[in-house]
Parts: sequence; structure tokens; C-alpha cells
Amino acid sequence: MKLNRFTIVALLLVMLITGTTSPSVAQDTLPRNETLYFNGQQWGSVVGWNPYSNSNNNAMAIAQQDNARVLMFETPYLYNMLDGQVYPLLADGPYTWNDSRTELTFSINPAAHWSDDTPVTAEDVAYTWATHVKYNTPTAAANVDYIADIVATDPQTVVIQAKLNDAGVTVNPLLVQAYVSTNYVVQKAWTQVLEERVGGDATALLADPAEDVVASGPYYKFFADDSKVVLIRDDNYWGQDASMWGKLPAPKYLAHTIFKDNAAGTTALQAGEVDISQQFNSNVQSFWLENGLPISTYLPEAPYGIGASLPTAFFNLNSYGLDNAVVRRAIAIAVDYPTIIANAMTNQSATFDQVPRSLMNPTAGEQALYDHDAVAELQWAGNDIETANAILDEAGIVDSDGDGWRELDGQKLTYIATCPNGWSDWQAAIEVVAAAGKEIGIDITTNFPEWSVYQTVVTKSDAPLPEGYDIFMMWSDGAGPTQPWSRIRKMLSSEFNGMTSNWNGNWGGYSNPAADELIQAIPQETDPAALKEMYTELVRIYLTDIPSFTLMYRPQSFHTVNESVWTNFPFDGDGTNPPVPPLDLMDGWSVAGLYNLVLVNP
Amino acid sequence: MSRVLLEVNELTTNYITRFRENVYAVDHVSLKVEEGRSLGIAGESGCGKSTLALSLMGYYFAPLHYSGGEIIVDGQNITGMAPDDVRKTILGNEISYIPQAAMNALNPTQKVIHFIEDVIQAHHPETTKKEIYELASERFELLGLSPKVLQKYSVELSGGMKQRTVIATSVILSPKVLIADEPSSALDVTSQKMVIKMVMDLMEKGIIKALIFITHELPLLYHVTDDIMVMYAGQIVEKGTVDEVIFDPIHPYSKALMGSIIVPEAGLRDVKLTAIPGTPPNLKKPPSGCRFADRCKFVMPECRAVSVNLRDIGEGRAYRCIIPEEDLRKAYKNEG
Amino acid sequence: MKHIIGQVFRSGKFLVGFVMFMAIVLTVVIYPLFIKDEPLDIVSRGTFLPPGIYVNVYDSIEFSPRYTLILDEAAARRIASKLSHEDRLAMQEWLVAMGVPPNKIDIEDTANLLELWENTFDPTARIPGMTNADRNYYIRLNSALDGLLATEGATVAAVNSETGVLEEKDVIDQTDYVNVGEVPNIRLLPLGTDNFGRDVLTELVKATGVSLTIGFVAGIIATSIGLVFGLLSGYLGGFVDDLIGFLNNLFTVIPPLMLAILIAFSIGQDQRGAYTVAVVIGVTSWPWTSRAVRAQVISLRNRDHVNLSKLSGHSIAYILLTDILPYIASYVVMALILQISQGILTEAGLSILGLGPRTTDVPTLGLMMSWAMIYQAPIMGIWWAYFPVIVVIAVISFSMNLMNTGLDRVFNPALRE
Amino acid sequence: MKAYRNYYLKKIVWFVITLQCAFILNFILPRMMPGDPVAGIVARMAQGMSNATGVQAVYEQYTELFGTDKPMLEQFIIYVRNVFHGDFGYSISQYPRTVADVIKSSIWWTVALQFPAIIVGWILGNTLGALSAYLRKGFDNVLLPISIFFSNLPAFAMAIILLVIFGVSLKWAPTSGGYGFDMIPNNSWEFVWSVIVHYQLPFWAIVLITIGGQAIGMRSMAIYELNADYVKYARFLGVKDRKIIMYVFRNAMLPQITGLAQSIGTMVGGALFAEIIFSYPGLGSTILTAVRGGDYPLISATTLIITIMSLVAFFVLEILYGLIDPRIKAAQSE
Repeated sequence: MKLNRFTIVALLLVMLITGTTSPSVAQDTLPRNETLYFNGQQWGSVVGWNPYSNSNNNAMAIAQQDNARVLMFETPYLYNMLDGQVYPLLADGPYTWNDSRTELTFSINPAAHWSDDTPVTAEDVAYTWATHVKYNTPTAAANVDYIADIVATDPQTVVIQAKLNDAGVTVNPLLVQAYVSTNYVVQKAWTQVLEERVGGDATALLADPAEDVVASGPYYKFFADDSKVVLIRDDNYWGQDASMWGKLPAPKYLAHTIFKDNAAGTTALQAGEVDISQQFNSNVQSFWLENGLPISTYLPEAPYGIGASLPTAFFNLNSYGLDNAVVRRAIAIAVDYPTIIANAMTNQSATFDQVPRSLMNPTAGEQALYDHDAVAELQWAGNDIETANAILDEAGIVDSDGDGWRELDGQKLTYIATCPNGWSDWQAAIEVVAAAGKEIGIDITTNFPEWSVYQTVVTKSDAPLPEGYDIFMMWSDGAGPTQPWSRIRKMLSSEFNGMTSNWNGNWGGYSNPAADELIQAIPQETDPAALKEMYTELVRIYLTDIPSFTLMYRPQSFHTVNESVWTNFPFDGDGTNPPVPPLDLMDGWSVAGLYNLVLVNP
Repeated sequence: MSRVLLEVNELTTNYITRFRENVYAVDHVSLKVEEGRSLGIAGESGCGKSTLALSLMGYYFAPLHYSGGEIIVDGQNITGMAPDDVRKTILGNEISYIPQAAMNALNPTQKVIHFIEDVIQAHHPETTKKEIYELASERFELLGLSPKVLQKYSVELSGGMKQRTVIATSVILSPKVLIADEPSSALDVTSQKMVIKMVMDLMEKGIIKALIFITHELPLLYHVTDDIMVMYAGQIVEKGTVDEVIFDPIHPYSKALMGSIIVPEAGLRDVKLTAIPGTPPNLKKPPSGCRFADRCKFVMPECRAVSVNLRDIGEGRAYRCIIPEEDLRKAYKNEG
Repeated sequence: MKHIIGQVFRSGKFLVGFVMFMAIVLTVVIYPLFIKDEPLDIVSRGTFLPPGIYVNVYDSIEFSPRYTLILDEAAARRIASKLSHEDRLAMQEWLVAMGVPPNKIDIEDTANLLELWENTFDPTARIPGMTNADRNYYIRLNSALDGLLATEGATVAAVNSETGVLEEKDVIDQTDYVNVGEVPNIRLLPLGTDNFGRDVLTELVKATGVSLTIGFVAGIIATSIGLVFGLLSGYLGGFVDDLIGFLNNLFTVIPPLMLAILIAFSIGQDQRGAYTVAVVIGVTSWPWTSRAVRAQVISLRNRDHVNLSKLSGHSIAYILLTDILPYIASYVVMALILQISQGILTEAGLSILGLGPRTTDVPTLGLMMSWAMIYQAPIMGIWWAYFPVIVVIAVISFSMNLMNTGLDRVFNPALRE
Repeated sequence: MKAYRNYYLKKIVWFVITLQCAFILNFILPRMMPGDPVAGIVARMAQGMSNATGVQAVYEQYTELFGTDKPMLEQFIIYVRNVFHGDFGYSISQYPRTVADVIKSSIWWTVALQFPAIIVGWILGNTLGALSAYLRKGFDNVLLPISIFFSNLPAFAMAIILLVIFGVSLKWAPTSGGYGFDMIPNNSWEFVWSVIVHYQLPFWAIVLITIGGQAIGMRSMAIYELNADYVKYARFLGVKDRKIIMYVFRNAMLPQITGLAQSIGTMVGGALFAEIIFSYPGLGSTILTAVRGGDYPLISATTLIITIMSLVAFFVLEILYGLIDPRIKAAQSE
């Protein structure tokens, strides 16, 4: 907050006499017609602009992930979640693997230059990696197991040398190629300035706020305080070169207002103070149906957006009775998913009738990766109380003592379903799960511990989960260049069992050598037909063993736009090719949308 | 016969409760105080004597209301006067008052002198602060109080000191009549004596011309006043001189008040009026006949039927009972 | 005693407060006797259903006798509900943009307008300057208009379980009516449903009961602590008084809400039941009762009857209970009433902060409020999810304070007129 | 003078002891919360990391940074030392922002909002209460129930009602934030105006909830004083009504100052809800963020700051009271 206390205190006096002064016009207002307002990405004020650190709490500038945010810093490639492809950004043309799949090569677009006008070179890419490794940044920690080195063979050409296993085979080609669309290229010259400033100290390097950072993206930092973050367009942006976008993005300013909660964000969206909202607005349709506001979503009807991640309830496979697949199946098919989707998500998720359950998200790219007919018998849409009761009866799990609850080997089946407190949609969902228990004679109660407790318990995989964590919700990966492989791995792979701090997945302790083997093999496989077969097999294993069950689909980011000022946001069937995904025009290929925007009243 | 400073005829005042009930706390009371004389009013708690004290000044505010009768102050009938005129000309000026709870009679957050300023300026707006200060210190010194007291807050004064300050303040304008409502009841024995002496001094030093002294300790009046009236349930039940009422009470109530104990003074002090069995009647619905009937030893059926007037038996002596004077005396003798 | 009660009920303020409060208490008690629905059951698929009477559509076609009513205005109403004046103007705009000459459009002529529309509308057309929101509006409008002027009935079909073929079952004419009383499944939702799809009224009644309980528990705890401390501190004086006085000041100066926040936070969500929260509120809100009781006790402790009791060698406990407590009983009752209403307010406040009772056991007024806020009900105009809650909280606390003011007038002579 | 010295000495000693107790409570209570807060930060860091060792390394690094592996007493000593240097450590929910930084940016909004609002509410409430006590009848019958009603609305309900009426329906005032969404803080009139406009709803929400309680308090105090013996006495000595009213209100007002001191804690608590409902960038919103984020350093610090603020206000009022009420002086010299 740059406003000093005296100003505020002085203002008070004025406020008490309100209404007499007529304020003069100032220049420090962002012209509405040149500014695109966001909300829902940034919660809390920005700490710094350092692309090496991922703790700047700077969602607008720094988010190196599956769909990296490329407003300020840029990646070599852009991932498009709608078609699963990557498109060059700083790179020139597609990347290529060598025949043994040990080296990945791409070249840098000769037009690309930094905000200080110096060209972006292959050396920048190599030096960025070297710096990550040297200072052991989180990016390095995440990738050193897969990438041996990144070198510049000439000023334009980058070669990524994959790490090889003992057999001389690339450990994981999928993760290597994901690097190019998830990680920023940072300027070597600026990096050296930074290194000098911090004197080679790793902690200081990561803590540096990097106010002087040099970037290559279409926008540059302009202003940040508790209330907002503003980026300003770099009119000298290299991307206006014909080889890239051929023009500048439409808004001069990108302003992200920081709201304290969803309610404030919703109010602002309604008032037209936000153009693109990335937050969960419950009953989004009432914006236009009841309030008649010029607000719309990517799809005109429910589910309004494209699901990308699979919020999932995990079974604790060590809980009594939950090691029995029949009990797991009975619970999973008895749950009333339509109610979860209608109530917790207010219909902003596809139903399991529309997108049958698998391990894939609802995007076309992933759905094409498995054989739907082969597993159709195993899929369920929920609320199937009859079958659930039938299979339990058949397995001899019946209510033998007449208390209304079933027993397995004489022990009553009673579980606690858990999710973190305050995660409203999850809480609503877990309530519905518990309600299903009542229908099938299994006693399920709910519990909502604080997130700090919850995460500590759930991520501790080197010991059995404590009481109260029989059924619990966690997230899954969304859309990205390594998907659905990475998501499946995190749902099923036994490699995470026994970790003291497991932030990856498979929190219920599932272990199946057949699944592990398939997960190991997929990254090496390049034949689409073989891949499809492997994925289908994994889905079959998943739907048979049911170590966890997905409760709903959730978009990568919510995308609700108010067209009072700007229009031509992406929508389903907008004719863009490749299609612009509904990702707030910040992430991966969705930045293409910024170039399409027009004013409603020019 | 000397000048009558205060004459009250058939004065009736009532409280109106929040439930719109009338409580006639002073019921057709008449009295007369002549220059140089003092009148004592005695009765149990709740018999209306404090209300009488307030009613005598002719200035009423909720919940006390004027209901009938007249008040003549030094020849001037004040019953018809506008309240503000009464306030300006009579209160503090002609008739003054010492409240029962003198402990809290002074505003705790005001210096004594400032209150005196307010009192004097309410009647004589033209008086300057300097004059007031001089007058006040003179008066205080005359009454044996240090003028330093004037610069104090009441909370800084001890109980006895507070009471004496209140007395001095009450007579700051040399009123003709002073009404003292149990000025000594809340004090310890030493302070009590000082206060009573101070009140009597006021008469002797001529600061006041007449005194009405109200107390529930009838014997206390023995040395203080010339005449006595006994009150019961809002009515006067007996009046006469000090000697008459104390040594020869006629009304059974007065008799009961005094019992048979007579002098010495120390013995008198311990006789509390509350020693009579029973409690005074509820004035919201007073009994139709004699109000004392329920507690009277000599009660007869007709007592409850007929209401009795005050019987004047000459020389200012009067009592309120249907039994003739002689019969009562006889009865007392048989008893004694 | 009888007299005092009589006095109390003659106070208008007390009476009004008492009637309001009893109305709420009776509702809480009686409502569940008649409406046996579980308050936390999720009854609606879809959230924030508006208040109203819900009639099962399937049953009204399938199981109810149908009657024919010939009402002239039925068709007009149907058309009006689908095609407002604004809609007509918007259609005109579209038609003009698509090149239909304005003079050919008469927006009041429904048949003509619909025909023009049917011939012209193209959902894929991109009109310059038209937003996606507008485009979606026209698409929705277009589907709403479908068959608007048709006079024939709607056909109901069902899948033949043997052949798997859709077969016509019935035709519903536009003049068909059902008697609501004859439809087997009707649900009255006088206050609609909430964000979980629960019946707001049933939940509200239950929540009111729970909140009152929390208020009572908190109030009794606070008053008991305050009373005991006040009695001891006022009667014993000296070191005990100093110590309690210190505690008292400490709890006054550290804002009670801050303390409640800290304690509730440290307990953690899964341990916070309704009673835990009540206890937290109780133990943080006693100071002013203690202070008030102390003042009363001090004014009493040198009264004659107390001194007499002391001389008779009675124990402190005996004196406090028999010689002091009865004299301040009315005062303590008033303090209790205030503490109860304060407890209810504090629970609501804590819940809003996310520090209320854990959500699954029971509803409370605060939790209902909190969920309504999380789901942005006030901003979205979903009044039934939050306004009744505010009204109930306000009425409870208003009625208790009215009673208190009434009592105050009776027991505190200074306030009598 | 000696009397006063005693009084203030007592107050100061008491102030210091209370401060210490508050400090300890603020440190200990939030830390008793079950669960490992550091894991929360690691959760954010770890997203996108697919190797186990990387996550573990990050976890250890932050455990050390927050010192959560040390015994409680040692943590406390470190905390005390740091707080004396104005260092409250790092916020967990907004890591790597420091707690001091978070608070610095919100505290002045709270100070600027709450203190004027509470004082205005106090003045208005007392004026109304005094009028109601004096005028009685119509004024009293209408005003008193309204006051009671307002003072019984929970703070958040008042804020929501204002929000819905003036913000959402009438659109007279903005519904959230400290200044316009399209503004960048600067010293122009336009910005000032924007701040003023955004100030209105939270300000009046606080004023309105403050008024009721104060009015009721003042009314009973004034009625009590109107029945006091000194009023009767002054009347019977013929003192003018106007003067007497002055005595009464002065005397009724004095306890209201202590009343204000004693309820300032409650008021600040209530005012925090107004901030939350209007997303005002003050401490109330910070507390909400901290609670939701399980951010115990931030909870500790915000509650401590609020406690200190009300402690100081309390202390100042007590001093003031001692100066203007002669009874205090008298009580001390006994």
C-alpha cells in the first residue's frame, strides 16, 4: 500500500463533511476502454516479479505450470488444452526429438527480443536452466530427474539433453517435452545482474523481488498494491512480428483486482468492473436469466465451461471394509452425482451421463485416448442404490444385527468422509456422499477439519491414515502437455506410498503392479494405437478396483465474461483455429484471445 | 400573635404511578408556623412526612402532583402562581429545604461555590461571582465552616461536613422558613448533634425565622421544636406543643409511638417508632374509616365505617379519633 | 413472587418482547411435530430454488385426473410469459440487422412476427457489434418461441420396456388442468432451498432451536461465572477482589471477539461442536456480568440483615446464597437475558468468520448466514437464503432486550416515571 | 497531585501487565491449532513437481524457516525478540510476504474507518439517548425501540442490509474495496473522492450499530441522574432547569466515557464485520483471510494489534476520565 497514513487520516476529516468538493480530473485512472479487468487469479498482494522463484504470489506474471502464464515472461511453446497440441511462442516451428529420443531440439524465433530490445537467444534458454540448477530452485528440483542439461548449439538452436536411465533410455520423454511449454526463458544478462546483486546466495536469489527484471512478453509490470495488480502493454513487443501474432494485443492495460472473497468478485463482475472472472460464481446462469446482464460463459448452457480436472474422493484402503472392492464399488455407484453436480457445482460440470467416468478429463483430446466401448460396462453414472444394495447382499455384507447398518464379518461398516473446511463445493459434495451411505446401509458421517490439519494428514503417506479419513477428497491434475499420463500416475501409481510428504497423489495407498507397469511404459510409447490400448487398460483397472471415485468435473479455470466494455471473448464455436481455450486469456494458447478482443463501443 | 410565616390549608398532593394509580401521600393537611417558632412533624417511614415537606414548598414535578388546598407564605398565597415564579421568588428565598439524604444532595462533579452561584443567580441574576463568594464565605464562617469548603467538590467532604455544607447552602439566601427533612438521620451520633445544634443556631442567629423539622424519631423533637404534629397515612392525627404531645399523647398512635417511657433523654432516643406492630396502610387504596384502625388496640366496629375529622380541642391541640379524649386517657391509665 | 410476576407482565415492553420470544420458541417446538422432514436433508437437485409450492410434473400428468377449463386468457398469458415487450423489441433489432425492412415488422402482431423470425433467424450468424451474451440470448429466445402459437396439445411418450421404442402415451391439451390437491406429490417450500438444496424453512426452524440452545448454554455459563466472580469479588473484597478485578479487566480490554476467535481457531474445526462454541462464547463474555454483580453486592454487603447474619456465624456461602443472592436475583435474570442474546449474536459472528460449529452436525443461524454469504446470496438477490435468518436473529435479540427493558423498569425504581 | 500520580501509576502498571497477558495469549492460542501450517506453503510450492525428493527438500527448508520444529518455549523467545524489532515473521497464507507488511498495508484503513465511526456513533448515540431521557413521551417511545432494534442487529446484518439497499439495489455507493477499481492511488482529488465514496457504507454501518447501544446506555444513565437527590435538592433551591439539565448530562456523560472504554473491544469486533462485508482493505478482512488460510502468525499479529489498539484506546479514555471526573481524584486520596 503506497498510500501513507497521513493521507488517510487527513481524508477522514474530509469524509466527515462529505459532499462539497468537486474533484478535478487526474491522470492516474486506468481508462476503462483500454483496460481489461480480471479477477479470481490473484488473492493477496504481489511480493515480487522474480521468474526464478515461485513464491512471489504473483499470479499475473509468474505461473509456470501446465498452461504457463505468458503475459510477462514467455515459454518456448504454448500448450492448448482444447486440442492437446503445443504451438511455438519464442520457438520457431515445432520441436524435434532425435531418433533415440534422448535429445530434443528447437530453435528460437529470430524476431524475438527482450523488453530492452536485445534478442532472445538459445543462450538465454540454456542459462536459465543452468541458473535453476545452480541455485536449486523449485523448477530445478522438479526437473533434474528428467533433464540432464540444456545447451545452446548456436544462437538460435536449443538442445535439451534428457536424463537417461541405466539402460541408456530417456527416463521420461514426456516430462522433457513438457518443459518447453511450462517454463519461462529468462534473460541471461539480467540473470547475471541478479546473481551479482545477491552475491551467489541461493536464498537471496529466490527472495529478490526483481523490480528491474527484463521480460519478453507483451505486457510489463505497471502497478501493484493490496487492491490490484496492473500490467501495461509493451508497444515494442516482438510478437507483433508477422511470424507470430502480427499485431499487438487489444487492451493497453491488464488489471487484476484483488478481492477478499468471491462475493466481492461477483459484485464487481455484475457491476461491469470485471471483464473476465476466474472464480466460481454459483448459479452463473442467473446473471443473464434473472438479472439480464451482458455476462456469458464459454458454453451457453450447462456445464457452461470445459472440465479439465477431476475432484476425486479417495478411499483409505486400510480402513476396515474399504479393502473390499465390493464395498468400494457399492459406495461409489450409490452416490448421487447429479445432485453433487447440480448443487455443489450448480451444474457447472458435465454429468457422468454426458462424459462417462474414466481417468480422462472431458476435453476432446483426452477423451479420444481410450476405447469408450471397451469399458462401458464398468462405468456408472451414480444414484444406483438398487445395484449397490444387490452387490452388497450378494457379497454377504448384510445387516445381521438389525440396527439398520450392514456388517462385514460382524463388524459394522461405519466411515467418516472428510474434506477441508471452507471448501464449499467439496463440502457440499462430501455431504452427498455421506447421504448415499444411508441409502445402502453403510454409516457415513462427515467431518471438515481445517485445511492445515487436513493436508498434513493426507500428504503423510509413510504411515496409515488416522481415524476420520476413510473417504476424503483431493484434487487431480487438470489439462497439460503430460496429461492424462501424469494424472493417471498420481491416481494410481504406488511409487508415492511411503513418502513422508506426498503432494502427488494416490493418497489412499493403492498398489497394483499391473497399473505401475503401464504407467512406467506410457512415456516411452509413441505408437498411438498402443497408447490407446494402454490407457484403456488403465481405465479398466481403475473402474474395476475403484481406489477412488471422481465426484465431478471442474474446469481448469472458470471463465465468465462481462461484455459491457470488451467483446469477442472465446466461446464454443467461435471459429478460431486453433480454438482459443477458455482460460482467461492468460494461460498457454489462450493468450491468443487477447489479440481478438474488440470494444463493444469503439 | 406574631406574624404567620407559613400557613397551609387543606393541602392535598398525590403521586401518580406509572400504572396511572393515585397515591394521596398528603391528605388535607393544614398547619401554621409563626415567626420565631418551630414545628416538628413526626411519623413512621412511609407515612407521608417527606412528601409533606416537598409539598409545603408549592412547587411540584412528576410524579408528585398538586391536588388541592392552599399555601400562604408570609401572607402571599402561592397556590395559583406559575411554577417558574414560585421557583424564582419562593424556593430557597422564602422557604428553603434540607433534604433527607444530604449525602447525595450535592452534585458530585461540581464545586460547592459553583452550586451556590447557581442558587443565588437563579434568584438574583445580577449578583456577581465576587459578591457571591464574599457572601458565601461570610455565611459559612458564621456557621462555623471553613470557607475552604467552597472550593471543594462534594465528594471530597466527609459525611458530617457534607450535611453542614448543605445546611449552609440551603440558608444562603436567609429564607424565612426552613424545612429540614430528617437532616440527621443518616449520621453518626457526634455529627447528629452538630447538625441539630447547627439547625437550632440558624434560628438563634436569626438567619431563618421559622423552622419545620421532620423526623421519624419523635423524642428527638423534644429539645428542638416548640410544636409537634404527628402524621399517619398522609393525615395529621394529633397536634400540640412538644410537652403535650410527648408527655400527654391523646391519639392511640401517638401514644403507641411514645410508649410509656419518659425521659431521661438517653432513654428517649432508643424508642423507635417502628416498634408498633403492623405496617401503615397502602395509600393507593386507603381504608374507608380510620386509617389506624387495623393497628389500634382500642378499635371498635364503627372505626372502620366512619371517617374521622381532626378534632380541635382548643389551644392548637387537636387529634383524630372517634373516641372521646377522656375515654382514651382512661384507657391509657388502665393499661399503664 | 406472584405480585412481581404480575408487575412484570403489566409492563408493555416486557409483554411485547415476551410474546415475540415465545412465538419463536413455540415455533421451534411445534414445527417439528407437524413437519417431520430432516432439517439437513438435501431436497433439491439444484440450489437456491425460489420459495413456492412445488407440484410434481410427472404425477400431475400421470396420476391426477385432468380437467378441462376453458379460460380465454390462458393462451395470451402463455405468450406473454415467453415473449415480453423487450423480447419483441430485441427481435425487431435482429430482424433489421438481418436486412428485413423495418416497415415490414409489426412487433405487436405476434403471428407475423414469429413467422418473420422463423424465416430469418440463424444461430450461427455473426452480427457486427453483437456480444456473445446477446447471441446466447437470441438462441434462448428462439428455443422459447418454438411452437408458441401452436394450438394442439403436447405429446407425452414413454419407452416401451419390451421393444425399446418410444410410444405415444398421452396428449396434453392446452385446456388441461389438474387440481393441485389431487397431485400425489407436492412440496411446499415457503422459503425455497439453500446452497445445499435444503429446505430453508425447516432448516431455519432447527437452526433457531440450536442457536437458542447455544445462546442459553453460553448465557448460563457466562452468567454463572460472572455471578460467582461478582459475588466473591464484591463480598470478600481484598485480594480476591483484586485478582478477579484484574481478570475482569483483562477480559474486557482484550476484545471478547478476539479472544473467542483465538480460542475457536485453536480448537480447530473438527472439534468445534455447537456446545464447544457455546462454551467458548460463555467463557469469554462473563466480565460485565461480574462487574455488575460486584457493584450490587458491594451496596448490599453492609446492610443490617447481612451484618446480622455475619454475627450469627453463618458461613460465607450461606450468607451469599440466602442474604445476598435473593436481593440481586432480578438483576441476574436480566443479565442472563442479555448474555443469551449476546451469545446468539456472537455465534453468528464467529460462524461468518468460519469459526462457528462444524457444519455437518446441526444448522445454526450463523452457519446458515455464513453459507448464504459464501454463495453470495445477498448480491445475487437470493433474499430467502439470508434475510429470514437476519430477521430471526434480530427478532430473538430484540425481543429479549425488550423483555429486559421491561424488567428493568419494574425492578429498577430509578427508571420508573 | 499525589492522588493523580497514584491513579496513573496504577493504570500504567495494569496496562503493562494486561499487555503482557494479551501478548502471551496471542502467541499461544493460535499455535495450539492442530495441523502443520508449513505444509500449506509446501502444497503451493509442490504443485507441478512430480518427484518426491524435490518436495521433501522444499518442506524441510520451510520448516526451518518457520521454526515449527523447535520447542514452543524457544519459539516464543524468538517471537518476543523479533516482535520487539517489529518483525512478526512470515505470513503463511501470503508467503513470502511478512506479517508486518500485511498489517502495515491494512491497519491504517482500519484506524481511519473505525475510530471516527465509533466516535461519531458514540456522540450521536449519547445525544439521542440524552434527548430521549429528557423529552420522554413521543420521542422516547419511538426512539427507544428503534435504538434497541438497531443495537440488536448483529454487526454483519447491518452491513448486509446497507449493502443490499444502498449498494446493490439503489447503487448509491460502491459495494466493496477502499477506492475505485479503476484507480491507482495518488494524491488527486478524484482519488480522494473515490476513497470518500467507498468510505460511506462501512462507516455508516459501524455508526448505526454503535448508536443504539450508546443511546440506551445514555438514556438510562440520564434517567438515573434525573432522579438523583442532587437534582431534587437543586430544584427546591430554585436553581434553573437549564442548569440542572447541564448537571445531569455532564454526570451522565462521564460514566459513558468509561462505558465507551469498556465497550471499545466489542465495538472494534463489530466493526471488523463491516469491513469484511464491504471487503474494506482493513484488519477485519485480514483476519478473515488469516482464519481461512490457517495462518497463525497473521492471526496472532492481527489480534494482537487489535488488542493493543483497544488497550490504548481504553487507557487513553481512562486517563481522560481521571482528569475530568473529580470523583476519581477523591477516591484516590481517601
